[in-house]
Amino acid sequence: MNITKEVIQKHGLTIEEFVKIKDLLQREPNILELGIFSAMWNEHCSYKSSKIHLKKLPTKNKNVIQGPGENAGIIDIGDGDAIVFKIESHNHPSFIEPYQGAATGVGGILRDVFTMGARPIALLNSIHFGSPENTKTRNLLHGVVSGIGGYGNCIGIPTVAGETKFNQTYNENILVNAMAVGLVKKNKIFYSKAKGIGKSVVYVGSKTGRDGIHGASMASAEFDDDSEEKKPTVQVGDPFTEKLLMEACLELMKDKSIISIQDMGAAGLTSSSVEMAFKGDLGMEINLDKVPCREEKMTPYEMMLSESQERMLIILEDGKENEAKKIFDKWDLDFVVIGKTIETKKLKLYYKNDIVADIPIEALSSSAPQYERKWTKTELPKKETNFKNLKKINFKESFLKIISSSNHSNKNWITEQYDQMVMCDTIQKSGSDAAIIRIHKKNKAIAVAVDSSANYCKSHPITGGKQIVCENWRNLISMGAKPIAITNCLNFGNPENQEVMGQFAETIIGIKEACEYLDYPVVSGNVSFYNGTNKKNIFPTPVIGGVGIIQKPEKNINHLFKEVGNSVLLIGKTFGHLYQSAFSNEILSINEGPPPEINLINEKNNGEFVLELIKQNLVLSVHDVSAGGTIVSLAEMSIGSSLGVKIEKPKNLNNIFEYFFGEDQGRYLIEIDKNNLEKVKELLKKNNIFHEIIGITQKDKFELAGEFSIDIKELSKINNKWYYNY
Amino acid sequence: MNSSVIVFPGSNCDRDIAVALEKMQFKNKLVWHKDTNLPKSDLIVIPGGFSYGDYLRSGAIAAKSKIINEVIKAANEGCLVLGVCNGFQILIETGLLKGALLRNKNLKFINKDVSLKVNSINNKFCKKYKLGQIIKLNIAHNEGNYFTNKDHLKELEDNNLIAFKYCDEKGFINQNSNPNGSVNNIAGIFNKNKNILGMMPHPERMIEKSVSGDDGISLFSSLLN
Amino acid sequence: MKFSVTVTLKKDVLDPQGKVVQQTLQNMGMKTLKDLRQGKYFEVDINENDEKLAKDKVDEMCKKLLANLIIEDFKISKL
Amino acid sequence: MKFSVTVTLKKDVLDPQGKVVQQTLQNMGMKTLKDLRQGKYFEVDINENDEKLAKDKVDEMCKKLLANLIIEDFKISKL
Ligand SMILES: Nc1ncnc2c1ncn2[C@@H]1O[C@H](COP(=O)(O)OP(=O)(O)O)[C@@H](O)[C@H]1O
Ligand SMILES: [Mg+2]
Repeated sequence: MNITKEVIQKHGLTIEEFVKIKDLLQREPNILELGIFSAMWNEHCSYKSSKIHLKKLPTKNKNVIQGPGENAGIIDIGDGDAIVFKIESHNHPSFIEPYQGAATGVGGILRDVFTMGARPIALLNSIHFGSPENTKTRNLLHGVVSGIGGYGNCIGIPTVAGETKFNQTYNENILVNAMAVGLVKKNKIFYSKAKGIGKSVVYVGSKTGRDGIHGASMASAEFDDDSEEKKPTVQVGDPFTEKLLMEACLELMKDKSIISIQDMGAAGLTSSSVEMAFKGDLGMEINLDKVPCREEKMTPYEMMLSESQERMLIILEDGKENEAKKIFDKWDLDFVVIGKTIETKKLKLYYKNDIVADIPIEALSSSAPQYERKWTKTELPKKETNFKNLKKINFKESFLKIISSSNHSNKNWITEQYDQMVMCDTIQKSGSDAAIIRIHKKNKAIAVAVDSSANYCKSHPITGGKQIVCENWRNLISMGAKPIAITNCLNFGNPENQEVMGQFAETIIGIKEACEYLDYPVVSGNVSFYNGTNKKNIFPTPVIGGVGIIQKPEKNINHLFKEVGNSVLLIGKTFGHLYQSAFSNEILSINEGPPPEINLINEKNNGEFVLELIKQNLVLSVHDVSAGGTIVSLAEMSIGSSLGVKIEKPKNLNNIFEYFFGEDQGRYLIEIDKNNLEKVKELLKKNNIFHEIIGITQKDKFELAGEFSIDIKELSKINNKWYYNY
Repeated sequence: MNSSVIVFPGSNCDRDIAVALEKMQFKNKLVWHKDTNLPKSDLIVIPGGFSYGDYLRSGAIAAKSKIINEVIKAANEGCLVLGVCNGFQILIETGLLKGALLRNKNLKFINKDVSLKVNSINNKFCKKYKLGQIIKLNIAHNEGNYFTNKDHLKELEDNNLIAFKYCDEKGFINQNSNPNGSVNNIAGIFNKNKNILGMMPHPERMIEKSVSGDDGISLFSSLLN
Repeated sequence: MKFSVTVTLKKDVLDPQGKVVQQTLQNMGMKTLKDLRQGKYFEVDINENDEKLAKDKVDEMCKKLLANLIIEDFKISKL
Repeated sequence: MKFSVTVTLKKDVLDPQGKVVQQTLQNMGMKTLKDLRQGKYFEVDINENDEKLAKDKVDEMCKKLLANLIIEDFKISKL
């Protein structure tokens, strides 16, 4: 096959990149080699536009065992246990085929976690759809939710937390990010770095088909009007086979026969073999005749670029082949030695006794292009709207409209489609600020949550970046967990656009500042660029997934009110910031102005104080204040607990909308037992923590004194109906 | 008491139910589906999950496995057999229990805590419950919509062969308290001899008050002697 | 030799899936849709020269696995 | 007017269900079984007198709901 300009373009490579390939090879590549380069050099595998920015993120603290650079990050949780976790995007495939796209997204992230020797114990997801009025949205929502559930439920790992948002910016490009969390013994962690020459390279799992040929390149190209044509590349997930693969791998890992192991994710056999060889500073030889194929007459090109799911590559210690094969036979899975490690640092592929590709490993990895793309700053938007004069707006109606809107409605419709209880260690299912998963057979737990806020990030990326880290941190604190580390999925538009690149660079600056201040490092993550269509980019949407430790899970608290007659305190100062708020968006249809400011000092003080109160058993329930403001958070504490609250307007209140809908950061609502109130007040004073007593819990009624009162059952109905009616 | 939990490829509540049995002092063994010998057991449990991916019909393929012949033999000799969720579906496919488990009426997977009314206590499985007691267990299934013909339904009702019915918190049994469309709100049934129980809700998920609830304990403790 | 097999629920067995699909279609504006039942379809390729023998084999597959005769009927056609 | 609709996975698309069913049948002793693919089947009854019009309606149903054209093909026949 002739390598024309068109062929090069179809492979997502620029002419300059092609020239570089020829330089590195000192000759023209053949089409197989070109395919391999295109897979390794695309944005998804090479991080060519993002690397220089990602390097800025803090990646260490005293709990971190493994930061970015492996299949997933790892933190120490004591007692010889460690938690492995990572988040990854499957945006483009999910837009094309929502069920399979979302399902294979879950499958992929699970492999990243069990590859490291961990048994997955929880799944999370962050999903973003276009506006509900968009005709595609309903199908996409249904497909994605059942795909996520279909995979997780079948394999038997509880899906315990997530977030679902609607915004017109995702009309033509939805976001599906999946996060997996696993548990491993600290001394039983497996890595992808190859070691030793002449070791067997083994292919295990499903057979290779023509699935998703060039999926990784697809994930790095914008949609355009003929994205229809790209459709056949969608992969079909087989959670049943993944379950077998997971059990077989974990069984093999009990023994000492694995040198290194790597899942075949994006760019399949190509990226897994190159990554293992590159990390081990050696080469690899593969005999493609041996690759188990599902279809007849598959070409080397197809085998190397197939993205068939549920496959792994393993490098074995000498002489362990038979023992290992027995385990895979038991689970009815393919197990084939397809090659070996070699001293020459090359990827050498053989097919029908010919050498069909011969590429220096470095050319595919460390020599891949890296770009310092141009970017522009986003100025802090001015405060133009005047929110002082809202006389015509009815407070109660606005409040009810917000809690019955797509974005703020109860998500039961979704979470009931996920098995949240399998494995029997789910102490807190989704619905609270974070989920709590017990460490099996131990009196210890972790809290996990994912967060994003695209409106804030769009308005001002540095502040937005800080804000999501803080919000995620707050969510873990609210469950009584000490936040340890995060993973992040950075969903952005086209990086060749300077404004988008600027959003990316500045979001990272924001994330970095917050992570450093809170000692909350990044241990893994994923970048998804080219989200958008025909030059219209999505709002910058970084998603943060956090993990925290709970030492004594039996004292567990959540956001639900516990008793009648208790005081509810608002911790943190309210300024009444309405720009970019749910109120401004949903009620006034105003999307301008800056996001709420982040004050890291207050954030940390308030959070640590709340955590201390929880530790000392002085609070009954905790909820952070986020989108929708205080009134929405209070409503959430009522709904589900069936306990109401009588909210008192603070003295000197001049704008009820600003006070109750304002989205100022660093705030928590806490319920204090009557008998502990004095003690808590003293502590607040001693620690100089700003607070107000905002209400008293009561039976049945959710009430704002002097404004309105509504029955909890009624409120709950209003909050529940959106999904069921959509 | 000796118990055996049968593990099929795709079972995923095997560990959960083993933990529950061990907690209740059963001497439990996990039995791999390719085994042809069943250890001597007083109780055989077929756990929940997605045996063979639930492909074709849930439970259909597991019902053709080698070990199932041993289970059928033991069951016919009077051994106690408990099938939970996918285990219930498998028991139906083997013919040990009659009827069918169709797709949930809303065609969606449903995971939630449900209220159940204990409908029959004159048997080895439920004797520690009170008749009419309302308990809370967790369901998690796609195909739990129990269906059977009129004659069999009558037989089930007349002979006290319905173990649990879905109800609301106050105990009312009606369409609103029926999560999946099951005929007569049936959540679990016995065979004629009452040595086999198939049920969609998961008792093993409710054995600890501090985690999720403990209404499942009485089922296991009933079996103990 | 190739056969197609269709497996359908017996008339008196409720078909929740078909019912929901029918409702969805009707909600989408297909007013003339009277009834819809959902079943399964298999394409079976079998190494056998004798048609009668082959068909018998497929029949056996249906009875032993593909269909649950308590609630389902099946039909085999040569392709 | 009644039609049957079969929906099958496109040729190169993985059919995890069919694969497991095929293996099971082979394990059960059906040695001559070469290949098995699983699909969906619908029986559609439609209130329409004109066959062409009726078929067009069914075609529309397939495209809009019954089949996922990205991974599946469908076929309509009059019953
Ligand atoms: N936004 C990010 N922040 C930190 N680390 C990242 C980020 N994106 C990717 N990484 C890290 O880069 C490495 C390669 O990522 P990726 O190619 O997505 O992994 P995989 O090959 O497992 O899919 C991983 O270790 C990942 O954790
Ligand atoms: Mg990986």
